[in-house]
Amino acid sequence: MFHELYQSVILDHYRHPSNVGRIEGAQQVYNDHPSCGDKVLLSVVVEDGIVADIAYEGSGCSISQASLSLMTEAVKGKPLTEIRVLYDAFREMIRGTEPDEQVLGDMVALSGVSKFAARVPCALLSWETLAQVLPLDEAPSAD
Amino acid sequence: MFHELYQSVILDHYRHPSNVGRIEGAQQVYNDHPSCGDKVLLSVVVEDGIVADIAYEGSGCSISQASLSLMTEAVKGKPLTEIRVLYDAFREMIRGTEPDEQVLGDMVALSGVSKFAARVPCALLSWETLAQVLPLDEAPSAD
Amino acid sequence: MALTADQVRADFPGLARRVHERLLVYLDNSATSPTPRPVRQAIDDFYNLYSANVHRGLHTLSEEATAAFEGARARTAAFVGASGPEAVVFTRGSTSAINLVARSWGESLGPGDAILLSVAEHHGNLVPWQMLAARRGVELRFLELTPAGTLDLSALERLLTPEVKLVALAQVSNVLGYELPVATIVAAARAVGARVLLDAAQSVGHLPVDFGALGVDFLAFSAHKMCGPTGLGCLVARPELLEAMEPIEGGGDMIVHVGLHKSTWNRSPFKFEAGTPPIAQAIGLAAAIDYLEGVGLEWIAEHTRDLCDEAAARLAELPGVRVVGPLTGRLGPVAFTMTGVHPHDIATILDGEGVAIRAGHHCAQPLHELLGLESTARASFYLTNQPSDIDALIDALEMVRKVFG
Amino acid sequence: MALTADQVRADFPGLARRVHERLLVYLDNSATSPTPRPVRQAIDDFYNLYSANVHRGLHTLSEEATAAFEGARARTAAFVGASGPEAVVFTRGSTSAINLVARSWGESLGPGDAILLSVAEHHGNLVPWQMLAARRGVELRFLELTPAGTLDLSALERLLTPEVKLVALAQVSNVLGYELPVATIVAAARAVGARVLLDAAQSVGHLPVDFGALGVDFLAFSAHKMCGPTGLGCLVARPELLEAMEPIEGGGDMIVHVGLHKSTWNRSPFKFEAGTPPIAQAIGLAAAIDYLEGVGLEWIAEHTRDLCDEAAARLAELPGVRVVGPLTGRLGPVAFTMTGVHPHDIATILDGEGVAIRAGHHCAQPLHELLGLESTARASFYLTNQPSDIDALIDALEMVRKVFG
Ligand SMILES: Cc1ncc(COP(=O)(O)O)c(C=O)c1O
Ligand SMILES: Cc1ncc(COP(=O)(O)O)c(C=O)c1O
Repeated sequence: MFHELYQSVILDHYRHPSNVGRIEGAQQVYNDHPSCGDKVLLSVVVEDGIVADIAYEGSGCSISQASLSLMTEAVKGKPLTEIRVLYDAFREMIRGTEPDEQVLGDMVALSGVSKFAARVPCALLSWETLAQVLPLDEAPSAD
Repeated sequence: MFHELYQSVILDHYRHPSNVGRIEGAQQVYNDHPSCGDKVLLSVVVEDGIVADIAYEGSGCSISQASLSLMTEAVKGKPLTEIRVLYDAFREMIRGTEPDEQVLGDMVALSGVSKFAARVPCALLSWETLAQVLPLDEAPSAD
Repeated sequence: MALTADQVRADFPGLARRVHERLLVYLDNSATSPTPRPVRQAIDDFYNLYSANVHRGLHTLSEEATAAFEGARARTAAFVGASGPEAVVFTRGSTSAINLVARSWGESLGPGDAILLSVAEHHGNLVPWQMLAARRGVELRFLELTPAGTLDLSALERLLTPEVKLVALAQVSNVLGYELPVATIVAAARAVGARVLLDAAQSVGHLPVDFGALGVDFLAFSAHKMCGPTGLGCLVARPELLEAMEPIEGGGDMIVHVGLHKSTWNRSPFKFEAGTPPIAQAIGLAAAIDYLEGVGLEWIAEHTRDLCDEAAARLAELPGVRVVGPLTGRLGPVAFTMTGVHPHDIATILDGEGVAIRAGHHCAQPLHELLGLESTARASFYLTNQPSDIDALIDALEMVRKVFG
Repeated sequence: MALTADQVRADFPGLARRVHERLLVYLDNSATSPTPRPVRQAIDDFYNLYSANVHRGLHTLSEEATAAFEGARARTAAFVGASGPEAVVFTRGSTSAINLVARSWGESLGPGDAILLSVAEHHGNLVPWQMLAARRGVELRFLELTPAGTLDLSALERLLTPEVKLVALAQVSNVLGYELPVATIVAAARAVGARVLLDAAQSVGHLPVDFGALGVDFLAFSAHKMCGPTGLGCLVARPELLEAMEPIEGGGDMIVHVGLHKSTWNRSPFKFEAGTPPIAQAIGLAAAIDYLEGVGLEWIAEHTRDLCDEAAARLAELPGVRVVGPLTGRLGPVAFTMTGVHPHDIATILDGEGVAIRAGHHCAQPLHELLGLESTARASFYLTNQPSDIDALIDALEMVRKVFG
């Protein structure tokens, strides 16, 4: 069954999410979208500029939850510099730019969201929360 | 110069009003229409059920002032029972009923007001004020 | 003359539009109703032919506007069985009307006083009282729900002590859809001397409502939920209560005399309507009332109840679907959930099929938390709906099940 | 491209109507402006095609309504040079916008603080401050008039002491028609740390207004005075001031989380917009802004100023007629009196000739008392007026003279 928004990748991640849980001793941040009730508690372990471990506990719609699952898969083990590229590419895609599957991988399944204005915040919740832990919005430092 | 509302009788009374003044020792009542600024201080002397004397100090538009002049002329020297008849007839006329000149005399000059909803209160100010002094709204008592 | 939904729908040409290449099936009436042609025409005539300010105007356009505006007030008063136009205050909406009571009448309350609400109230009939409680130290009490999802009135006697100065309840719940037994509430409130405010946002224009006969003290409703325009609501109140209340906003029209330092207030309802009022909107409301009376309030209520009964029954039969609130006796909204599918996903997929429903907490967060739900899906029915809309809803939900497996 | 009033008038077909068998000459624009076709169309399209509630809606109609409504906010922000949509709060009107500042921001003031107004303020920019003064013990101070009928700024230094926390003035007086030298006021206010509120009811949509460039803190205006719908106004404010202000009304949309007893507030501007907002009205305002920009704000201001100059000059030449306020430099309203004829009588006779003017105190009672006048007659001009309207006014006034001898 094909649906512009509900790609099977999204439904798979919604039904069988990756990286669910809470990491003791990790940096943790809570975020929610009160108007729709989506919630997340994100745990992130950064070692030597690399996201060594990441997990989340969340509740909400398929889009927000699949996005959390996909995002955590995508950033786990990656250095900050690469994550910044993903972050920018993801936001570009959600804004409606044709996505680069080479860069975004499975996350392109979320590209349909750009046509559903009301669901855009759902798709962004994951990355928005990550940006509260990692300095994704800052220009990369010189070193 | 003919105008549906501004009959010459009205303009005459506006320019040369009757019964202007204040009667010391008389019953006095102040009334106004704040939204348009019409004001009146009415003095009434009742003796043996007859309006023995009446006068007013007022300011406002031609309709309100002419109506005061006409009303005071009409009720002066009249018994309360007759004034009630005038009062009812005047209000009927202002509501749009064809007036009876036999009853209302010069006051029929104000009949045009019924077609100018915004000016109806101006025409009624005089009688409304008189009704605050005399029991015009009550059913006549049996005696 | 048995009216059909088809005949009614002819007055709403916009409803025949398409959405995602599907015929629109509008099932979000509890949020905002569609607007029939005569209402649009009345609004447009004002803007085109006699766009003028009201009161104190001595020219023809202003007199026409004043007559239409004040006529709309009288029309509204008659429609809801108020004593007269002096009982009708025009506000921005139901929410604003309730806030007006809370901020003006409510200021007479203080510590030791209580207000009785229910856990199912719309935020518009809850947050104003929370703000009053915070300001004046008033206690808030709450009626709870029966397992069937209506108000549990068995607690009424316990909760409705003489401390309670006001009972404020929705006449029709915008989630659970139940109709409040107003007579029972009013009798109980009277017994302890409490005032009654009816949040009639979902009831006026949906069933016959008679302020006088109900015996309540305040009634609040919104024009946009009863085929009228946005930007307008009404507070209907006993005139003696309005007279005793202080105005909240100052400005033109609400005054008698203005000095540089002190002013005196006009009589109500004008005292509560500072500034240029919502003229076109009031005129649109009067046209909506004419329209609804033309269709017939009894017909509308019956028609809506029938659709809700059928929708609830058919929804309850779908695997994994749970109707939230009673299965019968609903007037308008039918809320539901579907196992394994978030209500937002239901709404998005339904939209793809042309079926417009709402998903969320419907401005009733406490109710949803109490039910252990983050949100629900809600299909809501009104005079333009027809049985085939329920078919479309059920078909689309089967599509949801296919997508989500 | 030199636009003519004729071309503009084609967009207002209703103005071509007759009144008492005469062609209508509408000279009551300061009270409410006429509404051009594109604004009527935008409003009607909403009601017909996407009559739906905004925010949180997941279906197409609601998304369209939300996009149009929030788009209107952004359009409004851009039009008045605000920092962005977050600076624009939709209210019922100018009066409501000013009351919001008085009731929220104003609560931080107390004894020892002062507010500087002028004797020429509209009740909508006076009574809210009187109510605040009564609540909080704040002092009200007043700028007076020069003999020419503009604000006497020579007293500014004396009145504008550090006690003054707010200067609240009309940008264009609705009686005297003068334009406030905003830059002078803002500089003086800044020097003592006072905030500036501009009552722009008669200026936004009448001349180019740039909130940011003017450097004021609050700006209030009404849609119905700028070719837009009734029932809508705007408070434009510095976002940091809005963020610090407490909401006045509680309900849906203004909250983040609602519990039974406690709730948390949404960010501004939503914090100040409890309940369903004036959706169709905001959409109508955006259409009005598009329309006015299409005509050109510079053209409108120039056109209006020219008409006022000519009208004032010709009125002043009539025997017994006195123009109230300056003879030149007016933008919109031209107030006057006529010896021996009450302004209400002038207005009634003019109406008989098809000429719509206003008579009364124009919601500026203190000004009229100060001038020793109970009321004035007021002809007010805007984009649809043309020089022949002044001829009609003058002819009709000659008729008044004939009637009253
Ligand atoms: C200068 C001024 N301020 C405030 C107002 C009040 O506007 P509204 O009645 O639309 O609230 C007006 C309208 O007459 C005005 O002219
Ligand atoms: C029961 C109830 N009360 C109050 C309201 C608030 O109405 P408005 O948003 O028009 O002010 C609503 C609207 O959703 C409602 O359903």
